[in-house]
Amino acid sequence: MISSKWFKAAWPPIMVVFLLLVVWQLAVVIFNIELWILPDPISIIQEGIHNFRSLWMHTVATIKLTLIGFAIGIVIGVGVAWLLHLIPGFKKGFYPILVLTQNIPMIALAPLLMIWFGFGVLPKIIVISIVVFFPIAVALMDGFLQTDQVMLNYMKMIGATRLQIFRKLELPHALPSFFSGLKISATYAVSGAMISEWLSSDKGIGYYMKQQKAGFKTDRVFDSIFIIVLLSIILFYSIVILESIVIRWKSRSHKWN
Amino acid sequence: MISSKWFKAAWPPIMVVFLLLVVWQLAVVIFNIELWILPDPISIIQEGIHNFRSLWMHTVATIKLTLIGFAIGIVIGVGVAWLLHLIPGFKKGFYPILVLTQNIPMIALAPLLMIWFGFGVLPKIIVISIVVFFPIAVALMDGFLQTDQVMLNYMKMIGATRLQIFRKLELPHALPSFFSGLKISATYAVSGAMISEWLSSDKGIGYYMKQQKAGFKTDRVFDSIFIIVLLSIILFYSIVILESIVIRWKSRSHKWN
Amino acid sequence: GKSDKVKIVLDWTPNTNHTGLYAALDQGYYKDAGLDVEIIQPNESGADTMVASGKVPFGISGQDGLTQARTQNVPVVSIAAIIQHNTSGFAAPASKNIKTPKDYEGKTYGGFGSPFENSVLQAMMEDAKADYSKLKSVSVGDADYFTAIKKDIDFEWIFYAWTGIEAELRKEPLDMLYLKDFNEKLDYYTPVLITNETMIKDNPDTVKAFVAATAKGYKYAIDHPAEAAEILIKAVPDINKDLVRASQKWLSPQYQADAPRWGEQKKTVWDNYANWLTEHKLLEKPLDSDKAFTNQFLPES
Amino acid sequence: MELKQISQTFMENGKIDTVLKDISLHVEKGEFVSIIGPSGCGKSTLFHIIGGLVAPSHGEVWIDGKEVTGQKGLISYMPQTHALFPWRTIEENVILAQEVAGIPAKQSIAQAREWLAKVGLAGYEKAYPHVLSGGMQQRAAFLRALLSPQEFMCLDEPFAALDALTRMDMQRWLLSIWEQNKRSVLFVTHSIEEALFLSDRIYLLSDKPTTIIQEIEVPFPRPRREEVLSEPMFQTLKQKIYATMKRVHV
Amino acid sequence: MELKQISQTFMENGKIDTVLKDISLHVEKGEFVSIIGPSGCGKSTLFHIIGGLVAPSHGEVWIDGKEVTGQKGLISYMPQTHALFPWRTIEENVILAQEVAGIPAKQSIAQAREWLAKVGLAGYEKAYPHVLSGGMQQRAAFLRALLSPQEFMCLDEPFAALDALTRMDMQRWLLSIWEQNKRSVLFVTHSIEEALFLSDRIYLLSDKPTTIIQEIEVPFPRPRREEVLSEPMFQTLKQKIYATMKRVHV
Ligand SMILES: Nc1ncnc2c1ncn2[C@@H]1O[C@H](COP(=O)(O)OP(=O)(O)OP(=O)(O)O)[C@@H](O)[C@H]1O
Ligand SMILES: Nc1ncnc2c1ncn2[C@@H]1O[C@H](COP(=O)(O)OP(=O)(O)OP(=O)(O)O)[C@@H](O)[C@H]1O
Ligand SMILES: [Mg+2]
Ligand SMILES: [Mg+2]
Repeated sequence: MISSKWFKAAWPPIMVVFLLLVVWQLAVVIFNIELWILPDPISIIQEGIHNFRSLWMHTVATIKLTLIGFAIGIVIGVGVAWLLHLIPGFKKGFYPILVLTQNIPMIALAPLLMIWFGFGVLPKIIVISIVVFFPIAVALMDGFLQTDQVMLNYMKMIGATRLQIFRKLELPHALPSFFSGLKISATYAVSGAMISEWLSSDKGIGYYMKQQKAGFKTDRVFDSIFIIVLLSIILFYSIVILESIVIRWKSRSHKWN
Repeated sequence: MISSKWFKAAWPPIMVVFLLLVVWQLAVVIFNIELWILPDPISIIQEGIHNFRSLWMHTVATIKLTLIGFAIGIVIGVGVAWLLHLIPGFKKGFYPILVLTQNIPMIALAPLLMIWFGFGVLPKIIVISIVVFFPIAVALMDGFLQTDQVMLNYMKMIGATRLQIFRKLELPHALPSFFSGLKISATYAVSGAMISEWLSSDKGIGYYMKQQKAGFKTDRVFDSIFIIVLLSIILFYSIVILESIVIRWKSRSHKWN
Repeated sequence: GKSDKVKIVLDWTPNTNHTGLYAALDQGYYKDAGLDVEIIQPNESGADTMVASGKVPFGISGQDGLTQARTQNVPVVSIAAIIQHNTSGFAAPASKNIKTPKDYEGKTYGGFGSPFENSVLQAMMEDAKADYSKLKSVSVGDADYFTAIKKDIDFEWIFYAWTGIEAELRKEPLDMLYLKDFNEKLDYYTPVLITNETMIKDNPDTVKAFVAATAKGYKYAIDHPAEAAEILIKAVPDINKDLVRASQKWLSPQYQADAPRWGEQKKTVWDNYANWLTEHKLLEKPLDSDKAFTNQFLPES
Repeated sequence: MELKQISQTFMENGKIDTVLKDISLHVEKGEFVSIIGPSGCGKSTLFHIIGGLVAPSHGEVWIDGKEVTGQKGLISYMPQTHALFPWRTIEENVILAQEVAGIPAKQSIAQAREWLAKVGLAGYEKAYPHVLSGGMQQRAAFLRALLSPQEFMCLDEPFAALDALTRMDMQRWLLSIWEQNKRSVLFVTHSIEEALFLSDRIYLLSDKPTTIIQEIEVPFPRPRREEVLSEPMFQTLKQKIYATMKRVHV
Repeated sequence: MELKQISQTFMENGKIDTVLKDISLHVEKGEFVSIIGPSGCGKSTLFHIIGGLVAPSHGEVWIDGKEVTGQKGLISYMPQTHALFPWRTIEENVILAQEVAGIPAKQSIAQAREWLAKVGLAGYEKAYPHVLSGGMQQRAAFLRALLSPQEFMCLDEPFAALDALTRMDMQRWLLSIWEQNKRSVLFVTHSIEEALFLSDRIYLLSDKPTTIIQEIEVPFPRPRREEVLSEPMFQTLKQKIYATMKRVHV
């Protein structure tokens, strides 16, 4: 039962991706595109299998980094949204700072981070967290503001404290927005890990890709891209599944008859 | 009247930013940080004024690029959300493709874009649009799904077409989500322009920054960062103002008494 | 015994320019000198800032970058030239028949966004009585030579030891116009080994030991190209192995070339390049070349 | 309009919940028919089925001699909860159904303003729904249904949130409009008096599983005036209906 | 509970809209007081003021001999629209007010289940609000207010969406509970009968700008049973109130 349900949900995207790969393969063969410009999926996958051990090692490193950074980013995002929503005046004052954090180019931030935090894992996690927390914070704050007025009035009148209103009303009400932000963040988390691996690293997919790019190994560059995309999609769909588990009360049927 | 209202809304962030600059200035002076590591705000601003003409020229180029890319990204984001929401099955099949677009690293995409689209303005606009469209599409699709069930039932029963339901109910209902996505996108639009300026460019703040970085002109690098942050914040607050104009019906008072 | 922990930050992903470092590490030269060396990958912004700030004592850079850095008071000092002559130049596919600066007229140059490249090209073309205004120059960012020449681009600035050798391996012959052949003032040192002024002042012994061991590493790479290549491959297993082997073979004789010892730097080379930059209004302040480099840590050959 | 043997079941916590069981009823052209039934018996669900929103587990909906089960847009509808759009002003809300039917806003807005005054909402044309009281919102939703172009009107407890006098006004007024235009009306109410005052026929529904327990012809002549309320016959009927309902009430 | 000269004005489209004008009323300990007034006269607004949600433009709220204007959490409240939380099951919704007051869920859930059965919602404890009918939602919201720990209850048209019989059940049942516990109740209704049946006193409100037009002592003894409904005095009072309201109705 369950597996057939999952299968039904999973096959359309798999089909689309598969079709895309077929088209790509054919295009490369038909237009006779050279390997180092745009390798064909089969070569990419072959090279990936051939090079599996090394790829795996780097992938594991990236996964670890991503998950840690993602988790911390979520905590920060929720915390920031919470503080800015709860404490009067904070939002007005600190919103521009949030925007600012998203706009300091890595090229300028990287050396500073290294000077301040060294070469360990800390600056990398900081980078991922910066990337991750923002969409969550923005979506969540907007979600809080959309809280139903009638329910809010009710909670106030029965004497709910600011915190109770937050926990029992605003937070569940903002859950769809939260997941919206989470989905956007999840998509960026892996890219964030890539960027953070530019800050001096000797492992991780970002490092591997850079190295292969420097060595003109286009097929291996694409191996890295495949892995990056795969990781992102897995992370993304984990969020989607989590969402469907957490938000059970929604009555909206997605069907149109 | 109006100006005093604006003033009231504007001063908290301005104060915070100003305080930040003061702390930074003091830190640089007290810890005696050298100019090429972290220049102090006063030096940065002085250098900016001194170099105003050149900065201005690059800024205008970046603004143009950003606005065009942002506009196109919005159109694509809304269009994608619309298609995926409206056409049954599309969402399931194409969502992973959306995620994918956000995860192909620039380092790999850039050469391909150049091979396909040359060195003109087109690949740059494509890059910005890719960055911009995603948060809008995700937020909007989630917004569509949150449409009030009672209103939706009503619209169906009186015979509203799929398109009328979309235009008259789902779209206005999703407006807060849309603006949420738009705010996130606006923040990334300028960074997107920076990235795109790495792909073949001979003007723009991104180009300027790279040049100054190569010349170890850290103060000028920070001039560019100031401008990037300023542009992003202006763009972001334009969206915020637009939101407050468009969404007038919200009864939620932001005050907590 | 007790050994000093020292880090060295590279200028790019590991390649044959760095073979001597890996050889010294592999052959235990650093250990013998009482040094526990860690090689660090660079980030986007390169090694200069990190070395200057004291976060890392040693790094790899180039005379071109260092000249700019010195004139902005960034306290980095070159302590050895890794390759004696500038092996970079302008390359075009042989099929395009671009052999002299005169041939650049009407062509498209794919730049990587350096502040000088257009000035160099202008100087070259004006010297050859060619019309610089007929050259189209676009920045190609991250795209490499092989990608760029597939679309609109006619020639690029490359390092022969890496990109040029890859072209040989791919059997895509190219015409190379070396900078050093065009103007001896442009025969600057790239790459160089750098440290910061504080190190020189406070830990001259460490610097001396490090440079000596590194010199031994490069000596090994000069004498045993094939083995050195394998050392690099072993240290960086994901590297393009064929390219490393071929490149090492080409580059090993170039490290020391005509110099009396590996690493030797000449004041004239530093002054020439700075002067050339000044002539072309590319340098804001004059360079005090005595402070920019030193041979004092090189071992007596 | 005719319902043929409509049945409806829902799954609730794994249990099957039979709500409607073999309901057949009809509304003739120009007829005013009321439905009275206990809370939760399935009156709103019946409307959802007529409106094509819910496919009945069993049975058919016929309008104008055609089977239209599952077809939408054939009725003008007032839902039990007002369903006013918060981003539309009251007048924009009132013309919504006309807008959907493709009637130009210019003429419908003018009409809407006129009618808003009649239901006591003058001055609130440009207000947003959230500033209106519960009863005012209900009146706006009622007007929206009234101004819909469809012949057949389904009203789900339109006056529940109104005080006795305003309610009387609305009833009187609905009656006069209906007597002029003779649209077919299906009307859910909890007030037996209201049903008797307004309708030609009344269906009494039982508790779940819901069946029709009685169909009552209302004998008072048209046009009807408030006076019928004090006729002895009115009281008798009212008592009778009340008694019937009480008999099946658990 | 006492309201002292409460006035309330709103800005609507730039015009000042006086809703409440100099309203003074009181509810003694253990007293059951009803408010009847035309739609839109400001009854819900009055509750918002008592609950501390809205600061009155003028006047004071006193509870237990203390001024509590603007203070929240002192009343148990049932809003006019049910305000059930869609992500909570019915039983979780019913215990919400207790949860807010810090009462452990375990004991309140058991109590809630018991009471849900009494209002005819057995089997819906774990359902989400959207599957309930309008009347069932209203009963759940009523229960939530009933189980709130606060002494003073404010009920805003709690039975408007119920049919006559279910309504009677609820009234009878509310009465028996109240007669046992003697909580103070302020009750908004549109049904004069309901007000007479349940209350000790009734305040009649005028149309906007709203003032108190009459205060009526209900003379029927406690405990009251359904029989009062058929007493002649009941009918007389009902007629009188209706007439008074009609006099001021425009
Ligand atoms: N989507 C649904 N899923 C499950 N059960 C439902 C659903 N919709 C309605 N029901 C059930 O159907 C029954 C009838 O509901 P309906 O809203 O039609 O009642 P009603 O007659 O309109 O009552 P009221 O007078 O209280 O409005 C209720 O028991 C309700 O729980
Ligand atoms: N936030 C607000 N802004 C402006 N006017 C308001 C606001 N809230 C209520 N009003 C006005 O106050 C008046 C009284 O509203 P209220 O909801 O208290 O009426 P009510 O007596 O409860 O009516 P009903 O019986 O219809 O529920 C209405 O005219 C309404 O338009
Ligand atoms: Mg109903
Ligand atoms: Mg009210």
